[in-house]
Amino acid sequence: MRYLPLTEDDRRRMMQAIGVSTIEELFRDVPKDALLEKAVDLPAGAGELEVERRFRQFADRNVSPAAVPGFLGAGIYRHHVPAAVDYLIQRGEFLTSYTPYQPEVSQGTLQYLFEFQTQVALITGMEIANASMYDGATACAEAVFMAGRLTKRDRFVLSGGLHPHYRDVTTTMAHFLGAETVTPDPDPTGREDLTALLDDETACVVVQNPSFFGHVRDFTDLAEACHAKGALLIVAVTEIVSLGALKAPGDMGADIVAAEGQSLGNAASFGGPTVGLLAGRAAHVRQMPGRLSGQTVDVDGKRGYTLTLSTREQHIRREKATSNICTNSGLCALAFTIHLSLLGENGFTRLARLNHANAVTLAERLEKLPGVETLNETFFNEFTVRLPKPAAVVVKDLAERNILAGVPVSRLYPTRPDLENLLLVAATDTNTDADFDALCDGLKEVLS
Amino acid sequence: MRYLPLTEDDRRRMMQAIGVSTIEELFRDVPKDALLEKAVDLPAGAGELEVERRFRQFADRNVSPAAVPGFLGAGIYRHHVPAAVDYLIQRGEFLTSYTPYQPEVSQGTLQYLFEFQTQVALITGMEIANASMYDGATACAEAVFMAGRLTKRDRFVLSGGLHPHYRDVTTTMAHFLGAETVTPDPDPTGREDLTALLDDETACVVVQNPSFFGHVRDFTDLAEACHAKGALLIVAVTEIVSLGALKAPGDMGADIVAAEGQSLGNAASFGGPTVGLLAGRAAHVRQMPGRLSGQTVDVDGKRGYTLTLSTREQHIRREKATSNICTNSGLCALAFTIHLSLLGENGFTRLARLNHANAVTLAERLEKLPGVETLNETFFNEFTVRLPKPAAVVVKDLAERNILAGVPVSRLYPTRPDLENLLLVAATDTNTDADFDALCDGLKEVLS
Amino acid sequence: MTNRTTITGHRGLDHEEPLIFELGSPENCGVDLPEPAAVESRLGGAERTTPVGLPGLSEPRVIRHYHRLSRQNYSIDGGFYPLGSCTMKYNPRLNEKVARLPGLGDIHPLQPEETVQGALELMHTCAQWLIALTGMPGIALSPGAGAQGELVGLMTIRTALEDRGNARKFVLVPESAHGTNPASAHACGYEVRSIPDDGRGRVDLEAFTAALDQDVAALMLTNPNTCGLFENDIVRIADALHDAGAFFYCDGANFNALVGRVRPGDLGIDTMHLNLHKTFSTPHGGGGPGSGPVVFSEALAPYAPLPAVIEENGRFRLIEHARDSADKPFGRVKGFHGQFGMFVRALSYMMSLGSDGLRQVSSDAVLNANYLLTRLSDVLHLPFEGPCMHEVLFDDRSLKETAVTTLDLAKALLDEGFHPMTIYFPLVVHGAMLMEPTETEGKRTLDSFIEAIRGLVRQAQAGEGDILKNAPYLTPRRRLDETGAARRPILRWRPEQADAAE
Amino acid sequence: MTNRTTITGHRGLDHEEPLIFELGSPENCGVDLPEPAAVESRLGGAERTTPVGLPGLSEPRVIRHYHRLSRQNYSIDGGFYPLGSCTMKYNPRLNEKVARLPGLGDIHPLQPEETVQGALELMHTCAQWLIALTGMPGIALSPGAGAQGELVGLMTIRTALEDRGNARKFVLVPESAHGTNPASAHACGYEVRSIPDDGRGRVDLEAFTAALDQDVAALMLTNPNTCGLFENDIVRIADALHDAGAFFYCDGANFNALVGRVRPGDLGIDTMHLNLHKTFSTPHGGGGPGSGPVVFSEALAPYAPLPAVIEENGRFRLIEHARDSADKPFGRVKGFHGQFGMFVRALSYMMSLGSDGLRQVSSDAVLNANYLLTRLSDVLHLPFEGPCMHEVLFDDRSLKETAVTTLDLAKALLDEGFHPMTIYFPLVVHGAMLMEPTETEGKRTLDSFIEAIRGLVRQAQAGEGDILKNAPYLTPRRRLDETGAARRPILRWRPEQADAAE
Ligand SMILES: Cc1ncc(COP(=O)(O)O)c(C=O)c1O
Ligand SMILES: Cc1ncc(COP(=O)(O)O)c(C=O)c1O
Repeated sequence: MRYLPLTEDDRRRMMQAIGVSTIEELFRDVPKDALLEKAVDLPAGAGELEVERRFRQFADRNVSPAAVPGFLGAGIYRHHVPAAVDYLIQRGEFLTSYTPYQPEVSQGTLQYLFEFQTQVALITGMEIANASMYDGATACAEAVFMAGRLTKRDRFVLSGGLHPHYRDVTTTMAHFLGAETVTPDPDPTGREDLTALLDDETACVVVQNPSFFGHVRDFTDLAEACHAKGALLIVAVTEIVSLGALKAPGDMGADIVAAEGQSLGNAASFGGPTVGLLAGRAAHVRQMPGRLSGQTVDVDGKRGYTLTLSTREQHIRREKATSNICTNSGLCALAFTIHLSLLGENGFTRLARLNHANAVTLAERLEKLPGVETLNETFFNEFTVRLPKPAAVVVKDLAERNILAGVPVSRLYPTRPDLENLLLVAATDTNTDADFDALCDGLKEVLS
Repeated sequence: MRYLPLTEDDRRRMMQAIGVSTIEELFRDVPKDALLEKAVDLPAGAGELEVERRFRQFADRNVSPAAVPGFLGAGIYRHHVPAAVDYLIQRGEFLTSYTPYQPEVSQGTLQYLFEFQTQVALITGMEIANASMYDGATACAEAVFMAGRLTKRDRFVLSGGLHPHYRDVTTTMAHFLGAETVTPDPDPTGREDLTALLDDETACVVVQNPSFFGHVRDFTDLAEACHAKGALLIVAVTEIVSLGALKAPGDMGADIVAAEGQSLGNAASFGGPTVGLLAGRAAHVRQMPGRLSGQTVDVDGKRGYTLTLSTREQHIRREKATSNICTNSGLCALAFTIHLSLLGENGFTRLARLNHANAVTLAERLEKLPGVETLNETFFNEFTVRLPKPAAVVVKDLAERNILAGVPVSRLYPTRPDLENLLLVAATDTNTDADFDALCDGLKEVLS
Repeated sequence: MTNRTTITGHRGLDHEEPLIFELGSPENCGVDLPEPAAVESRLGGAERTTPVGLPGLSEPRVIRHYHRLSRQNYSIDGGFYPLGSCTMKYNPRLNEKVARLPGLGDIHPLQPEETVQGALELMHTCAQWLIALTGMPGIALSPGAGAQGELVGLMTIRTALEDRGNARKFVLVPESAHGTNPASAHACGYEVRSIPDDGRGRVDLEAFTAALDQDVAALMLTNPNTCGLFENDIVRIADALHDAGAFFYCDGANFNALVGRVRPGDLGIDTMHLNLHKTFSTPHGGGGPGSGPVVFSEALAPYAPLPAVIEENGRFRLIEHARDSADKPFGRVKGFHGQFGMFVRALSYMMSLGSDGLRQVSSDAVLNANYLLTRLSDVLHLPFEGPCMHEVLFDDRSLKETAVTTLDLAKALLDEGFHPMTIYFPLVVHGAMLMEPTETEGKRTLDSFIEAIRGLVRQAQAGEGDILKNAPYLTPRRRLDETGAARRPILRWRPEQADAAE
Repeated sequence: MTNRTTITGHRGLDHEEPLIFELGSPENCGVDLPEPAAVESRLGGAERTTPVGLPGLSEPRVIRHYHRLSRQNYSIDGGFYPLGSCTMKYNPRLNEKVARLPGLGDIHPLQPEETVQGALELMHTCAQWLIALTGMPGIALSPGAGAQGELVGLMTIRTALEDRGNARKFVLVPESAHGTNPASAHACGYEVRSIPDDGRGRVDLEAFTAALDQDVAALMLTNPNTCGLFENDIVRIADALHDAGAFFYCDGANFNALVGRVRPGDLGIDTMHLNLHKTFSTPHGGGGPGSGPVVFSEALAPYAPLPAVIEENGRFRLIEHARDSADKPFGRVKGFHGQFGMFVRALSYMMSLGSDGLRQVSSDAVLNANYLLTRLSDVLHLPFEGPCMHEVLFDDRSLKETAVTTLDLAKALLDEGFHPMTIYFPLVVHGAMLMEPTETEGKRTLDSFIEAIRGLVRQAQAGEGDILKNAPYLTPRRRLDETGAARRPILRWRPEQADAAE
């Protein structure tokens, strides 16, 4: 077996050294009848070629968005990731290292996390950021509980424009903590006003920008309203590239930013793994969950980095920790930070403009199609259109024509007939005019 | 431009330091009218995504042998290469280093070359091997000239069973050196006898095993005949995997082995780059071309490796060098040696048996088809079949059915009507029973 | 004369590497993007008007930056990494390859179901393997890592209890448990009752029985536990829990000791998470991403969270909403469908090894750990008698007479080219050293590690402890001022700071 | 205290790594292959009957072995690599990616033409770019590297001359030429006449004219030459050659100085090779593979070797045999169709940069070299006045009064984290140091290199030369006994040796 270096001879000699004559003797603490005498009833091992063939079969039964015009978003976006990223993250020193608990031999990881934290703080306009969460949805939930700890309140207002998964995860987790979540109905036109839901018990209000339906807003007023009530404003961002073109949440007065970082450096990968971003105010750092890499010096006085403030964390604080998170998204954070280092100021802002320009181009074309109506006055690279038929049907018809037309809102809100005809359409840097032609032509066909 | 780190500001400051105000001043030695004022008339630069799209277009206009049943060989073979190989050879420390001229910071390259040399010596049954040549064909030519220098003769006998490219390259190069090459007609039945062509002027006889037509032979007698005439026996090997199942050339009395190493670790890559292997007797080392890594110690007494015996080479000996070769096939040699390290004794011999078993299975099936005749009594993983029609036509018809049936001998011998109906068919570890079914069914169809 | 100082600060192949912020210039850019079409902005006045402040670097400089950083890391690829409780086994490259196949790496989670039948089948197949290996009928694939798996296990328990009418109040957690256990209990709204060990490194049955009342929702037990020992009273424990109407949560971080040999379902366990990044070889990646699927007994399976994959007449369906479920899912804990990329890798690993191979995995892992136990127990003190399972726990008693601590020994191992074992965990012994060799290390490596430990202990005992106390010397950085880091946290680069640092 | 010795011999992240032969055991295997079907052997009695003697290693151990070896290498990715004449520029990862696309990386060279139209188009496109950049109408893509390109150039010349009736006897080669030039001339059946330089680092025109007679087949001239200087009499030289009925071969190894700015075809050159692994960014790979396409003037193009790719009505054809060629190809020099994988990479590089970008390449390469020239010429002696082109040549005069040599300075640079420049080449100056920074290095890197050189020269001149003479100290190995290696060559591992070494 190619992964197992012990030879039969090694095993014999080692058992001899230990003083046993069978492996079973080492399992003597296992109840006899629980010790399987034979291998579990599963297929035998296979060589690389055979395994690879099997996975190619799996892959061949999927439609790869690389191969067809695609307009899916709703929290996961297809951007071009430079080849350098995937090479670098596969270097064994990054891929096969553990959490940097021994900083003397983990400066590589610790330094990139420090750089990552700085980049996340910069693009969100916040003071500090942590070293990653599982994903945007869990980052959102953690942000909410962080706000709860900071305000010592447990009423959470979650915008209807928040991604349904983010809402569900937050509500689910809040339920077990006995907290109250207020979840106004989604308003696909983006005119939701949350100030009315603020009260003196409110820990925080969570909005998403751009919203699930694509609307872009300046939440400065809402931030002020929150602060007036002693509540915090949490801004969720599912499309991090938008921050290259939009006012940063920090500049709107956000207290915490919870975001999905997949768009930079990371493939869609059927939705996971991705990387959750969490940024906030320096004063709140002791209530922030997750790992933090901090700058320090070694005994020779050389600058170096180490995990720090771990008294917030479960391995020190146990049940009093800020979160139970342990393993997070190190390698996805690495992909994120490499991609953003490649982009730099110019690339990041241009990438955002390119996405916006492509989306505007597509929106303008779709707006011209009979029966198709855009609901968005504002958007970044994704918007909502109303179709004359259920969007799921249209998407299915177009999939048969090898077009991945977008995400039907009903996929996430199956119980809301009023949203049934709505389709979320995203356009990114990877879309071409030919893609737009295909979508427009396809739509015309299936709608006629 | 993503590959260029100098900013406009850097350029300005550097020009200032140098004391020029335009770049053109630095080109002052170039004749005025040869200095282009504008960029050459070629497309403008492009981003990664655009370039990648273009290459996908190129790729899409080819039939990938990964996607269809394929039986091509004739010097390039498709074997499964473990994923570890391609990862390791892409590590920057291997990929982006130069020839190890500074051994203190090149021990990685030097040690794997030393290991490579040992492996090549072991599998060929020879005493020593060099650190690689361009490919099998040029290795063959270099082996011939090495024999010429060793024997101080310049008459070279090249078997008709030698791969036509190896013959052509050797003959072409020999021509410019004023040497005589004797090239008997190819005998697709593998019954060629070369002893008659030996004379006292003969520097060497070159045979291939398995031959171009697939025949396997024991050349011990021929070696003795050569040695009796003061000539050397050179054995060429185009399918290095065969050495896992066949008697090593060294054990047959070969003096030099020239081989193509592509089969281990290296993709087909439309025929290049690959890796030429050259092995021989220790006593002949000073006439051997190409680089050699040798063991030594450093000033602290630690074992280390360095390029050695470079007085054979062009950068020291100039026109008196054993060859003009400089850059060779380092990275392909690395892929080769990693693959062989993974295989080890058991894997290498089993891989060979697997190839042979697959080829025998296929041959037995083809032999049952009406009108199809195998010419080989012996073979390793490739053999010659006689079809009732020109092989090129059959291959073309099968290609239209998405089967890459093999190599028509006429592709390499277009002027030989007697060979027109012959097809070379190879089966390797990558072929499945389904492939065999496809080929047999396809053949039945196109031959009926 | 290797204490030679250099002009550049670099040392041969070891380069000092500044932060990207110190290297970059706003002008530089490592990507070439087309000029965006001129369109009328639809950003509605929320445009960014200030620079982000990101440094720009050319592609070559970016490659060099991360190349150099990577070289400052220890890794499994580079050497022995016997971190107890972490299962630092070899991460096959084949897994990385298949995870990147077009049609697997690039598919969108919200594509129409008909366009992702292969992905759903893959998830289903992965689930079936895990179910077969654990002997437990239900599964939730979605948790992001082990800790989230724990939470999901507890949430499921809580939901089942609520369904019965009483969520109860306490979760029992042994003192030796990983910190995530109590933290997860807390995040699930439970209070923790700590259970001491019995002096043999196992749960104190008496204390356990005493703590087990009608307010107890569950016990969270790691098995083999974090002392590397199999809880040999496990069936009794399970029975007691069930008799008390409580559930049995098993922390499956140590499943590498059991895979292919023991099915937790046969031990009376109700729910358990699996760390795919431990037992199933998906890479740790410097701290994630992981993946923590949770398996369930019949009793709990109906309450498992969404999403779920089911097969219906050869077609695979993704259940994303409660209304499409035949069961009573408690909700959702993660965006989309879980760590799909890790399912790909774990399944590739399982298929490569197959049922025989996986059984050999646990055998060899346990053999390797016991070999360390045998060869080291004369120089390091074994707090609990063996045999151990896949990891062996020592304490610092043999260093007591010396000035050397567990930490010093760990740091000295860094100089010797080894990553240290886990130290100071579990908390139940003094100066804990928890060594988990895994099955992907050969005897030669173990022998060399053993020699190093023996030599270092000898040095410590021979009064040469200073070498250990000042170690490491040979690493990219020496001991770091962690207290200073925490006292005055610097968590990001700032332009001012750079000036100050000059 | 970094001269600390360790028990294992490893030093932190730097592992001592034995040979695979010392690590492996015959039992181990890093691949799992199915059992071959039982068939009747057709090997006809030539079966292998003795073991090969290969060591077996598990996959994890193989990964670790090469991982560790790699870490003992210097590389462009890791640092500045100013090897003159080698053009160690950044190797884009995009090139590696596209070269591995299914349909490019895996196609077989003898597939039917209709199934490889994309590959042929790619080769044709690559050829067209090279033709446009050199201004020369003919091309042979097949040579395996630069040296083979030289040989092909000369063979083409010889064939053309033979076609005229007289192959002639001599090839003129400047003393500063790379060793491959005379070696190639010899391999083409010519004798070499050496031409000295004129004291300005260029060909001595008088000596050249004197050597140029009716027996001369060609001049091989590197331009810019190996002193980093443009041969400013090049047009006169070309004319003289043509007047004498000889041809002008240009060694294009230094084309990085000219690309996009000067077309060799405009200078009267008849044939020139291009090193795709230099100017066109394909990786050097520790010594290859390279690729050395050759371009030709009208006069020589018909004699170029096979194969060739042509376009006919949008279809691409591969000419593999003389009978299919409209011209008079002299034969074949390499198996199949050349280094296809390198054409992919080079074309990806050219398309990425485009015509403007390529022009910027030569500008920046020349600017960087002149910056080094300016900033170093007060501490190192410049044998020939500048401006230089893409590389700058110093000699060792400024070290004369010290005990330090060019070699010592080079070795000391290793400690400083730099790869040294090319040393002792070209042969025309004493203690040559040839520095080629390339365009993919930024000013900051150059400044740091400059400071290191300045500091080291200062040390040498301040009588601290021992530090340099004993350098390097900080590399995986210190100076190696090369004389011993050549005197008693050990070129392979042998079992006996291992025993002896214990
Ligand atoms: C025993 C134990 N339980 C739980 C965990 C948490 O798992 P994860 O890091 O995947 O969240 C760990 C991880 O180190 C562990 O060792
Ligand atoms: C000037 C010059 N000519 C020719 C060559 C030979 O090229 P290659 O190594 O590609 O054979 C080199 C390579 O170093 C060179 O520098």
